[in-house]
Amino acid sequence: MVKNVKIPLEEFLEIRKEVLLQWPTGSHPMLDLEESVKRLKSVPAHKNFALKLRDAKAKGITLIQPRAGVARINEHIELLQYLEKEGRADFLPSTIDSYTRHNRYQNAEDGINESEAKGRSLLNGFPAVNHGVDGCTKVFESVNSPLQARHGTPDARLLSEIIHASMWTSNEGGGISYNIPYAKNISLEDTIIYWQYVDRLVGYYQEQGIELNREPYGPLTGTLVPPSISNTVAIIESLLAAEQGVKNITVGYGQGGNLVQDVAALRALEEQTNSYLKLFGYEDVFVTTVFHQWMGGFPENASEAMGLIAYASTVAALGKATKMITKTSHESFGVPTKEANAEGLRTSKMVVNLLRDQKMAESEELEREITQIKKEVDNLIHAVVRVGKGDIASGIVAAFKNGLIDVPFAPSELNAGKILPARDIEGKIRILEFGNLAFDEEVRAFHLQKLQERAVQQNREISIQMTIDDIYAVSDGYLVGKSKQ
Amino acid sequence: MVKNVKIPLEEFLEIRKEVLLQWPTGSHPMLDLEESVKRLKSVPAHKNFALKLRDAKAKGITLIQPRAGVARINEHIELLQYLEKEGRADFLPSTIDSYTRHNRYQNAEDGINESEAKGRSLLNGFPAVNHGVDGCTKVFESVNSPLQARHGTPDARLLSEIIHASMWTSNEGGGISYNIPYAKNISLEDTIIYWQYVDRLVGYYQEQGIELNREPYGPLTGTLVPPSISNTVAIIESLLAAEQGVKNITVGYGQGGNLVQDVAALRALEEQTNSYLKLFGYEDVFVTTVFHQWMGGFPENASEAMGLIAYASTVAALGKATKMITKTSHESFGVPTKEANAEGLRTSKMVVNLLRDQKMAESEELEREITQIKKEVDNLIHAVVRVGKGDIASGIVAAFKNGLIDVPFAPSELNAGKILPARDIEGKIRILEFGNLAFDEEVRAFHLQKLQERAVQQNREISIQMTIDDIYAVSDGYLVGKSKQ
Amino acid sequence: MKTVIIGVIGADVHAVGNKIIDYVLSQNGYNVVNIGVLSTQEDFINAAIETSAQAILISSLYGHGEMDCRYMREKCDEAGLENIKLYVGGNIVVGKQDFTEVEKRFKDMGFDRVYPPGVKIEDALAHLKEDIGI
Amino acid sequence: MKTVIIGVIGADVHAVGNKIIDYVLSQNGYNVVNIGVLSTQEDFINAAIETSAQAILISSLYGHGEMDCRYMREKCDEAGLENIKLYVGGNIVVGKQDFTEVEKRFKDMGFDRVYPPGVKIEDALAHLKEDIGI
Ligand code: B12
Ligand code: B12
Repeated sequence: MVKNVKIPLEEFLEIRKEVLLQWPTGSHPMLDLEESVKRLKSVPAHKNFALKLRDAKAKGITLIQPRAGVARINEHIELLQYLEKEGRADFLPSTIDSYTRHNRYQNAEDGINESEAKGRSLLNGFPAVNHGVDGCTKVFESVNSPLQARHGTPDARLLSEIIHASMWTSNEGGGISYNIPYAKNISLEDTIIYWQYVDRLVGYYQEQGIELNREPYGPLTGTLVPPSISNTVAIIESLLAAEQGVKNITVGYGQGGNLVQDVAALRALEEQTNSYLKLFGYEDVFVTTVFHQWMGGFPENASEAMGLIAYASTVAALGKATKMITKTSHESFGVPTKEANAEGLRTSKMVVNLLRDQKMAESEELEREITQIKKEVDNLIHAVVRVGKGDIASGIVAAFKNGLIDVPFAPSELNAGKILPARDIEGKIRILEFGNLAFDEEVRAFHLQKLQERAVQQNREISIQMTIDDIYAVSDGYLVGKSKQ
Repeated sequence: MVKNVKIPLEEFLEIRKEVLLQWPTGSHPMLDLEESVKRLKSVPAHKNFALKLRDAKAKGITLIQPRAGVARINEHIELLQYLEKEGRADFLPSTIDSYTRHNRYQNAEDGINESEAKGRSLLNGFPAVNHGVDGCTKVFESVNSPLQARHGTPDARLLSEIIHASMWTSNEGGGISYNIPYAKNISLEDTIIYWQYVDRLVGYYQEQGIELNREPYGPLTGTLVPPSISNTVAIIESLLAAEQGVKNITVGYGQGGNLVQDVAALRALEEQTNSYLKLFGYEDVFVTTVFHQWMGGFPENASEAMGLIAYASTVAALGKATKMITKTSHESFGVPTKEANAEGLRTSKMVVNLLRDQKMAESEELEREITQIKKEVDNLIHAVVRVGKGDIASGIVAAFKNGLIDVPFAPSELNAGKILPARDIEGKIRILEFGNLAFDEEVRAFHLQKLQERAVQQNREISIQMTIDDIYAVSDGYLVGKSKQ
Repeated sequence: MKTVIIGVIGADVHAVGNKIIDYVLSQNGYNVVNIGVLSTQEDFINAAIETSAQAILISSLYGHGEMDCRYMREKCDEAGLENIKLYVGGNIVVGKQDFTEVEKRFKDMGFDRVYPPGVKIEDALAHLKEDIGI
Repeated sequence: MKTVIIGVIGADVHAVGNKIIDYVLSQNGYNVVNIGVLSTQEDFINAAIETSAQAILISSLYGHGEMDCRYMREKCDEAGLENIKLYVGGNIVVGKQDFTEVEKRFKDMGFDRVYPPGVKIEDALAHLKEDIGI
């Protein structure tokens, strides 16, 4: 059974040998740990993700990062350089393709070859494992900003080895957040163990004096996820990472839509991540937040998409997120061109810059939402600790099995899939079907009351139709779904 | 001397005869008042500006309106239809060209002819007087939304006669707001008298049971105008309009940049317009607010411009403005194409729709700003009443002469031009040089204290360089100007 | 009652649309067999054989649709499903491409109906009725 | 000290840039004669004659610049200002037009320097120094 315990070094090194055998690029000499420590130590501060985040946090500003990745190295470099220069991105990503995410390296190889043949990317991301340390290092050396792998990979051990050895100083993901929304039936025990390995690798580098950043993936399915559910997952993954020695963590949250609820979620997330880290005895972890621009279905119209992107940027800035992940006007169609990507960045940058000296005013409404989210998170984490008999790793596995924690619209069969979210009349995300979710009576009553208010105002029933209307609403240009007569 | 007194009907009709002689189109038979009353009564509710505003106000939503006007009729109609259909504009404008604004109808005629010859508009707006009732009626009949003239005309009497007779149900402007920012040395007495005429015309129609909307022009010079100064002008113009019998008034405010200050300004504007109307005995005036997207220098980059536009829309929606005037990504270059104009509208619409069910939470900071603005407005209006010995019309003339009211960066020589505004560290507009502005000691001390905070944080002196940096700041992508070393 | 197979092909995990398609088609009187995300061509074909389905509605969102759908028609033929209707929709190629061309590519592969991004399942109900009835 | 005439031509009331130009050129050692907004060609020319100015910097923001600036060079010649430098800047035409073409139009009219939107007065200091010194 999985436990939240630091992997002993020897054990780690044993597993490591196997991991490196998963694909030929794993046997590259630069994957020797002493070699990569040396290389990572040579990374200048402005290209180190962890340090640039510390700096931004000190200044109280919001930095921006796009999503981007294509099959071929040179095209990928060109893309990143363009986003850095024309888009003024502060952080660069390499979004990994879906075959690599499922460890189907042979499919990825075919995709690269076919892309070479057709002269356009047939993969939806950058196949970092296939390109190996040489390719990834070349990417690192071609840009001036810190690099991060962004993916959705249940078993990202080889991928993580390769990117860090290539001086990429951040890695997104986690054993829960890269399983439940990204897989159908991969065991949660397994993915937690895989990600303990990934975190242990970062912990190893930390022991050598190299600070790397880790970012649990916040938005989960990106679709009407109640803040307390995604915050709980982020906090648990932070605790798991901290146990393995990670010291620089960015917790994430995907825009829900209501300004106050979103700022409250960011504030609650940062405060509770810090306080739970302390509670569990991890003292010196540096925590920042990342806000994801709207993760659900986008409007087709480019101008509407830009409106949504700019509104999201307003929320991130007022909520004082340290980083924001941007979207583009192509979102509803497909992987964006570099021009569309840079446009999204520029719009986002304009807004966060305009708002850099402002934050959301303290108000009763904000205070109430923060308290509400914290109370719900406490409910959920309490349940995890209880069913794990004090161990959060085994606890989270059991909590998912019993539906005590439940993520809406997740593809995973390990997820109960019993809860149904819907918006209240102000657009705040609430829950109408709780399944077995570990919310106490008071919390449930609050949610139902809020939905009841909407039902009355909209003159309709509380039902799954609310949920469906709300899923379509934003791409149709509204936040709160309207009932069709 | 000008007085705030309703023009007796006979006197009005006398002046009217002269007004109609100013240009040949003034002798059109449809300018017979009985004729136009009949025509205006036939306007359906959805094409009446005043009624559509009442409806929006009841629903608590923000409707949108572009700026648009070209020289030739058919091109103008095509433009408006496009903005209605592709841009989803709720209200339509006809922005009037600068020659017409200065009553240079012969120049305008030349501009029309030259535009016909070259096949592109050489005028910066629609020359409504030259096109006359026939042309303007054709415009009205070609669209499905209420129409308004938007201009900047010190003497708009003939223009107003023509547009209302053509069933345009709203008119922007005022004797102060269309003088000080739009002229160099036209007497304020004169322009107030001209606009009393324009309001009296609306009052006349009101007496016949036809509700027309009037909109004092809020943003003035659009450049670092402290909210209390523009709000004061809007309130004074509302009082002047109400005296002439206007019953449906939309007071305007141009985005300043700081979210809380802007929402506070909108709130204070609506509340004080209503309360001063009551105080001066005008009981049944229906008041709404209009928010102008950023009126100062725009960024050149189109994506950045869109970010600014969307941010402005967020402010309008959270401030519950009933109407918003939109800008475009071409703003810094020139009069926009219809496509760019529609894009600005769609982005704006997306944001106000997303936020339709949200408003800014009550907070101490908001409350404080509202109180501050109201206190300053009370100072200024008190001064006007005092120097006018109870009459606000002669009072405002004297107040401008003495610099008791002073608009920054205005071209008019009637304006003292002694005050210098600058932003505080959160981007709120404050004043560093007061000239003779009628602020009491407490208010002045507050402004200086706020600027002192900025000076300390930015490690610089309070000086005109702050003002200049702030003027450039937004087009450079910031709100609070940074000092160059 | 007509039976339709729905699911998301390849290494694709986009589950939201799939859940809505399930709900909407069921509400509209179809017997919906949902094989979910991460489904192979074989999964679709086996389900269609087992349930004697009239149509297979493939979703592909993540961009690899072009690769994942190749030879689907041939495999159906091979399995004796010569008459089954094949629909595909979602975001079936990488990036924003000219849709007339994309449609042609998929029709050449033997698909009966090909949908661009932004088409909701509600919009396809009429076609389904036309092709297989209710 | 060199003298320059600044002002905004035609029925144009955009005053903000004009005030900044005044401030910046003065700070940079020029004797600035500011005739303000709503100025005619004659206003510029009279001011230049009166003050023996080396350059006239015309601002036009509102879009009618093309019409307002016609024959300015000829009128200067007529007034004996053959050697005066003529600059124009702001938003000198209606709409977003290709600037190379716009520049040509104004150069053909006899302007020495023509500036596109977005050029700040600070950016033109070097030209002024080159053309007339400080
Ligand atoms: C939410 C989302 C996610 C969530 C999914 C959560 C989950 N497990 O469901 C998360 C964040 C996990 C995710 C991950 C990824 N995503 Co994603 N995602 C989206 C997003 C924003 C919305 C999808 C959605 O739920 N829409 C709402 C539902 C109701 O609509 P729908 O899915 O389109 O389905 C409707 C219609 O399309 C139609 N329909 C669908 N199928 C069919 C079939 C037939 C026959 C018919 C008639 C109709 C039909 O009916 C449905 C109901 O009305 C889209 C972009 C967008 N559309 O705005 C990107 C998008 C689909 N994702 C994309 C990508 C690339 C990815 C990733 C590879 C990379 C990444 N960004 O992290 C991974 C892929 C993981 C994997 N292996 O599949 C790309 C695909 C690119 C392309 N095709 O060129 C998109 C288009 C975004 C983009 N522009 O880059 N994603
Ligand atoms: C503020 C503003 C107004 C204010 C002006 C207040 C006032 N009295 O000053 C108000 C609201 C009253 C206004 C009115 C109008 N405006 Co106006 N306005 C603007 C805006 C937003 C900013 C101008 C500004 O102050 N910029 C900041 C200053 C510091 O920069 P600047 O003026 O560009 O000057 C700098 C440089 O250009 C350069 N420069 C200027 N001249 C010269 C000359 C030389 C030789 C050199 C080297 C450099 C140089 O140096 C200056 C300092 O660095 C611009 C659009 C923009 N730029 O974003 C539109 C804009 C100039 N306005 C426009 C128009 C059409 C109008 C109106 C006709 C219609 C309307 N919208 O109501 C009226 C015209 C009234 C009239 N008769 O002139 C158009 C012009 C269109 C075109 N050329 O195609 C613009 C471009 C907006 C648009 N895209 O439609 N406006």
